Parts: sequence; C-alpha cells; structure tokens
Amino acid sequence: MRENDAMTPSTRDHATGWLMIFPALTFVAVFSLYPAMDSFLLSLYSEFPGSERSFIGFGNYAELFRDPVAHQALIVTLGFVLLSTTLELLLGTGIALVIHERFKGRGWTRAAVLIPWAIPTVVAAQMWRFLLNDQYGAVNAILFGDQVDAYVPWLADPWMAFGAIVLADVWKTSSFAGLLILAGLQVIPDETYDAARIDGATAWQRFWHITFPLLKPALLTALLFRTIDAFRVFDLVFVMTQGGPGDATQVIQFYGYKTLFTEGRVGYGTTISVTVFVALAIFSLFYVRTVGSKLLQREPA
Amino acid sequence: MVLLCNVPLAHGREFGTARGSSPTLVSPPVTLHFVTWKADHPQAWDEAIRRFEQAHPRIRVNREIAPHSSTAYHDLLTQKLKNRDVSLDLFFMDVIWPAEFAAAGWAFPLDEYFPQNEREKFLPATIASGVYRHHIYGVPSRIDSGMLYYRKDLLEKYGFSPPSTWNELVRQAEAVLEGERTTHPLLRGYSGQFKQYEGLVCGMLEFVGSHNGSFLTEDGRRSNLTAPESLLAVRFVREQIIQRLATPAALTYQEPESLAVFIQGKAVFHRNWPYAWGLANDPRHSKIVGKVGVTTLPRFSGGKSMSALGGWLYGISAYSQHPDEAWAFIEFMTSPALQKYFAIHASLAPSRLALYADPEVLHANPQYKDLLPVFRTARPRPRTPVYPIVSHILQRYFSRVLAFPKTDILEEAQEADRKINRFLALVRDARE
Amino acid sequence: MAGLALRHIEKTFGRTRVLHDVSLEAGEGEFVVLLGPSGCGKSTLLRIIAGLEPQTHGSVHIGGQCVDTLPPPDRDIAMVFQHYALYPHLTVRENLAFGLKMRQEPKPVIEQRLAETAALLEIHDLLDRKPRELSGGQQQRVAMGRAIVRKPQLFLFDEPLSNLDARLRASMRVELKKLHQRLGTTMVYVTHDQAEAMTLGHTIAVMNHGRIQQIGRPDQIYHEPGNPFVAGFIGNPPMNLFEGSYRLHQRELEFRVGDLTLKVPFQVHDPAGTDAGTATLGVRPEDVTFDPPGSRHVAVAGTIDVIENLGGDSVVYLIVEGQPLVTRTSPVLRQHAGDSVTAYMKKIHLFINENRVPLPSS
Amino acid sequence: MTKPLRPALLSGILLAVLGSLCPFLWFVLTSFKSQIQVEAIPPTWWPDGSVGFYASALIEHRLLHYIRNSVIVAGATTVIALVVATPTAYALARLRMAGKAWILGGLLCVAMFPHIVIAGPVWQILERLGGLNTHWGLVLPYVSLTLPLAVWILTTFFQELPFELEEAARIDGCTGWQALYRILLPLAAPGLFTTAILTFIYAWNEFFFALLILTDPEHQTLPVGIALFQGEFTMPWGEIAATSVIATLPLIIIVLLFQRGIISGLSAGAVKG
Repeated sequence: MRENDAMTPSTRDHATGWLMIFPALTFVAVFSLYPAMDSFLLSLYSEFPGSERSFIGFGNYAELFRDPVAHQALIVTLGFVLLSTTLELLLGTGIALVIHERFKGRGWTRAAVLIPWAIPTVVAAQMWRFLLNDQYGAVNAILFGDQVDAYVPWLADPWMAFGAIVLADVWKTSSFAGLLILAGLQVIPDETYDAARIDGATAWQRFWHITFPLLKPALLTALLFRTIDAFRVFDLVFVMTQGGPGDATQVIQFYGYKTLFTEGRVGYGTTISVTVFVALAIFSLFYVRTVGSKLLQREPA
Repeated sequence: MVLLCNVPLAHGREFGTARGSSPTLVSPPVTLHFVTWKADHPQAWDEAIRRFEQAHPRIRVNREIAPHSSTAYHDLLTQKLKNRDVSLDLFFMDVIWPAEFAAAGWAFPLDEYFPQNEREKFLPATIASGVYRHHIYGVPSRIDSGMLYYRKDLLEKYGFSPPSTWNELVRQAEAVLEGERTTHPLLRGYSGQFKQYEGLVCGMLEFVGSHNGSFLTEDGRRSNLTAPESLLAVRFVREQIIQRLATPAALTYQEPESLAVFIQGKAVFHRNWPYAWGLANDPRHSKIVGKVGVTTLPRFSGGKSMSALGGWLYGISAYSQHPDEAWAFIEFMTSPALQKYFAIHASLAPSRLALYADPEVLHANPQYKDLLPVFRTARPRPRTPVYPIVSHILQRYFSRVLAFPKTDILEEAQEADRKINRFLALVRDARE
Repeated sequence: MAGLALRHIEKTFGRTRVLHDVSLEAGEGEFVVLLGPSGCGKSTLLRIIAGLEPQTHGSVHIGGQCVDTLPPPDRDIAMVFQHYALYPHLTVRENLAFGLKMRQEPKPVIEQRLAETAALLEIHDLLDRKPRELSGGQQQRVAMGRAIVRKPQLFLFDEPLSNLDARLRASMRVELKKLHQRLGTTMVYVTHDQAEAMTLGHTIAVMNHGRIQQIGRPDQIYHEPGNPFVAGFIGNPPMNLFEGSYRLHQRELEFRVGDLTLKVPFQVHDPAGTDAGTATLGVRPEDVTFDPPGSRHVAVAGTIDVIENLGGDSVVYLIVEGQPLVTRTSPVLRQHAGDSVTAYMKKIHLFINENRVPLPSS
Repeated sequence: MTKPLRPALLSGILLAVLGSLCPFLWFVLTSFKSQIQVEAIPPTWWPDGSVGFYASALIEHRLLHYIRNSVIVAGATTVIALVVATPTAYALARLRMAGKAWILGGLLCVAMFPHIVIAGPVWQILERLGGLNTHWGLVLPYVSLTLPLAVWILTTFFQELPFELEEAARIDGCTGWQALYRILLPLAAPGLFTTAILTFIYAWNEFFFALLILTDPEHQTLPVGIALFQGEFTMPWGEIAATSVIATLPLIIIVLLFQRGIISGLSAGAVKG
C-alpha cells in the first residue's frame, strides 16, 4: 500500500513538477509535436511544383492506396523489417548468451560486440558498399580469390542489393538487440538454472524451457525497438543504393524523402510519412497494450 | 500566364525600368547572396568573384556553399524558394530546372536584361534550356553534354575507326575483347552510368534519341515511351550494352565509378561529360594518357547521334531585392573574358560560341575542336515544371527493365507512360 | 501538554481507505509503539505525522500545536527509516550535519552537536567513512545519530531494527531504550515485532486494518487484550483461540467447539443480553499447566501430539477432543508423544462480539 | 580462477568478436593502403602502411573541420539535453503529478516519429529563425530528438534510488530542487554519465537532419561529409576509409572505456519498459 504512494503530494510539488517538465515539453512541442501536426495538415493538400496548394481532404491518402510505387516501397520496407529484425533477434540472442557467460576477457568481448552499434550508420553503409564492391570488395576476394571474372557486383542485382541492406543493418544493430536481450538474461536468477540442472535438463532444454520463456519480455522489447527503427531505415539506403536498382531497395522512408524534398510533392510526401507514423503508432500502441508498460507502474524498492 | 507575370509585379517593378540603369551608380552598397555548390576548382571561383567585386566596388557577393550534388542542391534551393527567402538573390539552375522554377514563380524572368541578339551568341541548346513558355529564366554558364570516349590505341590495333552506330560499337568492342582476352581478362566493352539516379535519364535519352525516339511527344504534352523505336533502343541497352559489354556492375555506377573503370584501362568505350577528358589525360590518375579518343555518341541506323545536354544556368530569385545587381553579376560571370578564364583554369566548356575559335582556349583544351558538333546537337531532357517527378518515373522505369532482365519492357513503359501523363495533365490543369 | 496528539485521522488512497478514525495521544517524553502486521496502516500513520503524507481527515498536533499545514522540515521532527536512508555520497559526518546545514545553523553549533551525538552513540571512528563502508549496525547508529543531532521535539522510527540480525536487534533494542531514557524526548516507533513493542513502549497502540485495536501499557495489552486480534497477535506462542458457541448456566458457562465442551466455572454477564450465542475463547499457552493449580481451573484430557523441548521450558502440542491446544510449561515435561495427559487452564479470556468479557481472575 | 572455456562458448565468442570487428578492420586496413593497393584486383590484404589517405583526408577534404563541427554539435546537444532531461526525469520518477503516464507515453510516441514526418516543418521553423546552416539550428532538433531516450533512461535511474533518501532530505529541510541537486543528482551520476554518452553518440552519428539542415560544407558534420564524399574521377575509397576511421575512433574509445555504463543504460529502458 504505502509503496504505491510513496510520493509527496502537495500543490507545491505539483507546481515544481510542471516547472521541471516544462523545458522538455517545450522542446518536444516545438520540434516534434507541432511539426508532426503541421505535416498532417499538409497531407490534406495537393501541392507540387507549378500548382497552387489546394485542399483535397484525404485525397492523398486515397492516392497512396492506389500508388504501385508506394505499394512496392511498403513491401520492400516490410520485407526489410521482417528479415532484419528476425535475424537481429536470433543473432542478438546468440550474442547475449555469449556475453552473459563469465569468462576472462568478457569486458573486451562486450566492447568488441558494441563497436558496430557505435559506428555511425553512414560509415557502416560506406563500409559495406566498399566490402561488396564489384572490383575491390573484400567479399568477392574472400569468395572467389583470384578468379576475378567470377566477382559479383552485389549491389547491381535487385535481390542481392536488398540483401546487402539487410546485411549492413544486421551487422550494425544485432549487438544492440543483444544488449536488450542481455538485460533480460541478467534478471533470471542462477538458482533457476541450478534447479533445472538438478532436474536433469540438458543445455538445450534449459535454454528452451527456462531461458527462452523468461526471456520473452526482453525479446519482445527488442522486437519493438528494432521494428520501429527498421521501419525508419534511411541512411543505409541513401548511401548504399539510392533506392536502386529498379526500386528494389526503395524503402518507404526514402520514397517519402524523394517525393517530399526532390519532387516537391509536399502534400503527397507528407502523406507517405504520416502514414508510416500512424502505422508505427498503431503497432506500438497495440504492442504496449499487450506487452504492458511496466515502467509506469513500477514500484520503487 | 497570369501567375508568371504577377511575380515580378508583386515586387513593384515593371520589366522596362530595370534594364539600362547602371546598378553601381544608383544605390548604397549591396550584398548579393549567391547560393552555389562546392566547386571542383574553388580557386578559380574565388578569383572570378574577386574580379567582379573589383569591377563593381559597391556590390559584395556572399556565397553559401551547397553540396555538389544536383539533387541535394536542388532540394536546398527549392526549400528556400518555397519559403520565399528574400535573402536569396542568385543561384544556379541545372538545365532541367528552369521550367519548374519558372512555373513555381521562383525564377525572375530575364527577358529584358537578356535580349535576343545577346542570346544568339550562345550555343542554342543552352539558351533553349533556359526558356519556358516564351520567357527566359537562365543564362548558361557553360555547356555539358554526353560524348563517347574510346581507346584510340585498341581501335587502331584492330583496325577500327570510331563507331558511328551502336551496332558497330558492339561489334568493335566484342572483337577487341576477343582479341585481348588473354592479356586483359578484366577488359569490358563499355562503361557508362546506369545506377538509378538522374544520370540514368541522360544516358537513356541518348540511346532513345539516337533511334528517333523521345521521352515526350513533340508538343511535350504526353509521354512517348511506348513508341516502338524507344522500346527497341531500351531493349538494345538491356541485351547488348548491359548484358554483353558493360557487365551488370554498371547498374551501380555513377560518373566517378564508370570513369575509374575507363581510366584504369578496363573499358574500350566510355560515355561521359566533357570534364572526363582532362582526367583521362592526367597521368596522376589515368593509366591511358594519350590513348584516349573522343567523338560524338553513336546512333542507331536510321537515327541521328544525340547527346544529353547538361550544364548550369545562372538565375535570379523572384524574391530578390536586388535583381539589377544580380544581373550585373551574371553579365560579368558569363562575359567572354570570364568564360575564357573558366575554360582555361577550370576546364569548363564555354557556352559562348565564339570561344570555340579562341586560340588560347583551344590551346588549353584541344579536344574542343572535335566536340563543338556534339555541343551543337545536345538535346535537353523533357522541359516541364514537374521534371523531378518525371525523372523519378523514368529512373524507375529504366532501372527496372535493366536490373530485372525478365521484365516486359512494353508493360513497364506503359506503366511509366500512364504515370507521366497523369502528372503532365495535372500541371496543364493547374495552368489552364 | 501532550507531546503528540492525533485526532480522528482518516486516510484514503484513491478508493481504498487505509486509516479509519485514528486518535492517539502521547505525553511529553512518552515512548509510543505502533504495533501491527504489515499493511495495517501503521507506516502510513507515521508518515502522516511526519508530513510526508497528508491525511484525508483529522489533525495532527505536535507539542500542542496543530501542524497540518506545515511541511516536514517545519514540524520539528526527526525520522529514522527502515533502510536508514543514509546519503551514500556523503560521509557520516556530512550525513549528520546535512539537516543542520539545511537549517543554516551556525558552524560552531553544528560542530558541537556533532561531537555530542558522536559521543552519545560512540561513532567517533566512523565520522569520515562513507555509508557503504559501515556494517548494518553501524549504519543503524548513524541513522539514529542523524535524528538525534537535530534535537527534535519528536522522534519517528519506521521499523528501524528490522534489517538487523536477531542478536544485533536485541542489543540495539536495549540501546534504544537507554537512549530514550537519556534524551527524554517523545518517540513514536513503528514495528511489527511484539518483543520490540513490549520492551520499548510505554504505550502500545495495536493496529489492524487501519484501525487502532487497543491502546495500553504493555502489561495491559498482554493481560487484558481487548479483542481476539490483539489476543492472538501478542504472545509467543500465540494464544489458543477457539471459536465456538456458549451457553450460560447458573454458576458456569458452557463453551462448545466441535466435540470439545468446556465448563468455565464463572458467572458471566452476557453483554449480548441473551443466554447463548457464539464466542471466542482464548487461553495463553503459558496459562496451561499439567499440575492441578487449585481451584477455578478448567481441566481437559488430551493426548500429546508433539513436544518441543526448548531447554528451560517446553512447548507441548496437545489434541483435546480433536482440537489443538498449545501449552508452554516449565520445567520440561517428561512424557512422550502419544501419552494421555490432563491439562489445566489457569486463565481464560472470553470474547463475545469481538469484545472482551471480563472474567474474575483466578 | 576462471574455468577453461567450453568449445561451444569459445566459438561463440570468436564468432561474435570476429563478426563484429572484421568488416571494420578491413576499412582500417584500407585506410593505411596506397591508392595502387586500393585499386588492386584481387585486393591486397595487408597495407603498406602509408598514411597518404589520412593526409589527403585531413588536408584536401578538410577533415578537421568536419570533426570540429561534429564535436560542437554533439557536445552542445549532450549538455542541453541533459540539462533539460534531468529535471523532467526527476519529476516523472519522484513527484506525484497527474498525467505523468501520459507524458512518458507521449515521449515514447515522439521517439517513434519517422524523422521525415517532422523534417519539413522543422526546416521551415529553422529557416524562419535563421537556423539553417548553423550549429545551433541542428542542436535544437537534436535535443528534441534525444530527449525521449534521455528522459526515459534517467527516469529509470531515478526510480531505482530509494525513496527514503529523498524523504530524509525533505525532513532535513530540503525543497524539491534541493533534494534533486544535493541528494539525487550525485547519486544518479552514473546514470547521467551513461545518458550523456548515449546522447553524444546519437548526435555524433545522426545523418538525416544534418543532411537537410547543413548544406554548407562549412558547417557540415562528419556523417554528412562521409555520405556525400565523392570524387570526380573515382570513388575515393581510401579517403572515405581514413575519414571513417577517424570519425569512429572517439566512439570506439568511448565504448572501450564505458562499456559497462552503456550496457546498463541501454538495458535500463528495456527490462522495465
């Protein structure tokens, strides 16, 4: 009973509280909320070079619904989200299991694993672009060695280029997923494993019957974080492929960027971005509802 | 039309008054804000502007440097213009932008400053690119156009003269590759720019155009991609150029990558802009110095050689408070003296015809003599206010048919046709 | 003048009411213990006294003054927390001085108070250490020191000994008692440990479900528990409580629970005004013997279930007509499990309608 | 004594470490090659140790300039974000206020905005304020973008501190602000530090807004410089590699030094969230 309400209420507290929150709210309101609302309003207008801005209600949304390029971008994005988050969760679990063990040099291992996460995405993108280069790329050299005529121009093939974007993302963010999962591992008490060991569970059984179920909250959190991020992928595409070849790597965020900033179709471009946001918001809301926002109800120890 | 005329009038000026008044005499000191890009030869630009300020002591030029990427520069400018940024006076326009800038009311019409007799001194294609609906909005700073570079040594070795048709090019390249297989296993027949980006539109325009095809119909009102000559040209690129001569790696190439292949001696033919000449003959970068030839791009039998027009035009913002001073700047920078200076010190091909007979210019750039015919025939890309949209549709279309060899070219062309027509119609509706 | 007075305190959190009409007075220098199981509202009451929590109704008076509108620092109180709440980044000296500094006491005063307190608690050697370098007992001392150094009008303790091991707890208990004797300040002490309550308190307020069940001296609480809850909560092992039915006869009371019938030889005035009904009958384990104690006892026959030998005395678990009965006898019983015995209840507590019915003592 | 490593664990460690490091090591090796080596087909593995690319990155491509911009932007973002986020997190974690859940939820929601949703209007706000092509013009949206994460992490840190401490401080006579900066801030220092590192890394690495807001190379940050790195005659892979190595070096040092804090900070929001 008492813990739940272990805070001091008073009107003075209330005033102090709002005073403390005010600067942050101002920042967020000016540079996030207002722009988002403005974008939403813009999405109700038709505007492109050479035409006056005119109100068309949800016309842009109707157009988005019919636009085959948008459909393709959406499919590419969903494919990217699905593939990259799945791989990242798998690899992340592996990484988490490894760096959760106690061994000499664990600190160094953890640091090494963190490095891809810390590297700027733009650097990672240039790096993979170079690694996958059709002539000087290390990947070709490793696979084909001196057989120079077998070298593959990875980014020239639609499927391979898509795979390359996924690869770069997986390389860059698996360790982040791993860290989130590691946090889940750390709250599983050792006694649980000891008990399972006494009960005769093999390593695999211990993972499957104990670690995995207890890890679910952490996995779901990692899934949420990664999904939101993967949906917004931009840097990798901008640097590595510019959406090509043949729109094979044109993700929704890049399509929105091109439409909005290069084509100058302000209304339609914001429609794309607002739609992405709404889709993400619905996904997250559903997610938070089901998985729960424990932070808010968490009781101080 | 109504909209266009309103722009300058809104600023309380009439066309007749500006011309002739000498800006240096009338007003207090003026600072012009010039949004430009990161130049390849910054020292030459610094010097040119120094000279201008010397000649016009009451005008300062304040440069804002944008990235040297046409797209990034475009996006920056249009954002500023959409916001009616009055601090912006001068900018460059890529040759494909004047229609967009004019229709949006962003570019100041230069008709009164830049009379017909003056325009005739420039290469006609460059002037044409600055015109939209009978008004001129830009003054060409230089010319760019696509041209065919080739390995003089290899063609001579196999007894070929530069190809005049694409089929000839393919035959020659295959013969050279066959002959060099053992000594140059990495040699490719052709190196060009086929990545999904603006350059792809230029490259494809040259193939389609040299088969009597075009992207838009004569009147510019409809897309023309499904015409049989266009489709054949596209199929030729897919089957002969990409799959036989260039290797699919070309689908990831912009100018630098494709040029690297050529100057490292790994391609027989290469399509690029005039600037490549200097680099291909620069021993610090090139392994083929002195082995390079340049000529007009080939054509299809029955067609005419065609090269895409590129280059930059000076423009004045419709929101500028100092159009007279801005014009003084443009006039100075595009004067014969300055174009000559840029041709000699920055390898920028002049837009003024007369300079192609100038011995100093020709001494510094001997290739200009051969290139003048190319410059004369250069063809602009479609001129429409929605060019960026049309370009994206074209990029998607070409990149798809080249990267997915199993696609039906006609179907893809029809889809692109439909989309382009829709936007052209939208613009017409908005205008009329 | 009262040290502390609580008048009709009520507290609700949202829709749950956690304190019901709590009134309590503590005289100047009195040591009051709030005793009850966890969740009974005793900590909330303490926090209301401190001003950390506002009451929904009622008022708090400290030193005769109503403090309802005063924030915690102005109530002239000091509080010792369950987990000590020492500031981990400050040394012991800084911890002790913090409250005085906040009040902008002059430096010499701070120095002097520090010295006094350190002497009182014998913590000189610890002054320059950080809390994490101290043992649990030492942290406890410092926590008390931080309260003492302020010389407040009222001390509040929130289960201060609950984190110590049993031995330390016992010795700290004694120290705390001495401390109170020396300082003579009013103290309010919250605990769920009856031993602490019995040894420390002048007055014990037993609480349950947000109500005060009984207020009294420790011996009153023990000998005359006001209701079955208090009766069962105090004592070790706890009082045997039987819920059954009663019937009044001429000179005795007949009590039945299951197959067991007890005839209590007292004349009782039934507060309910009837001659029969339900009641709770209680007998403390230490009030059951195996030697006939003389007159006015109740004898029962049963079998021994388990014997716990504690050395000095033993706890014997009997089964009497199917009912469990715990006894505590001294000296050690020499019989074995399964043996039949007769046990004698010396003193019986009777509760009708949750209220104590006084029986003449034996 | 540590136990000898099990083969499965050992191979797991090797895979994780090599997989994480090798691709980047190739870039590091490349940066120490000569142009001839970079263009060799098949590639040469071992560099001849030339530092020509570093020299050309530093001098011709004005690397120091980009580094300076990145340091200014990331540094200012970190400081401001912390100053703004700390009281917010404190209030959310410790004070009882109506609507707290909404604020935290709202922040999470804001963190989810695709950047492109807010990019256009932000650009216009900055244009109006004269913030384009200035460092502060980038810092302002960065602060807004990093606030949700910073508040979130700090809130968890504050929540972990015992409430009694603060109540003790109250009884000792502290006001809310005093309790925050005298008692809680010193205790939350590790949390602040972790938040600072994460904010810094975010601002150091951010590309999208930097691309839109900083068009003038005078003010561009490293990621923009690296992404728009293009030569006239070839992709300057050597220079890109050298620049990338330098851009990444501070981050690698941070990770090596503060690995523990970063892990706890990143997981702070995770388990409890």
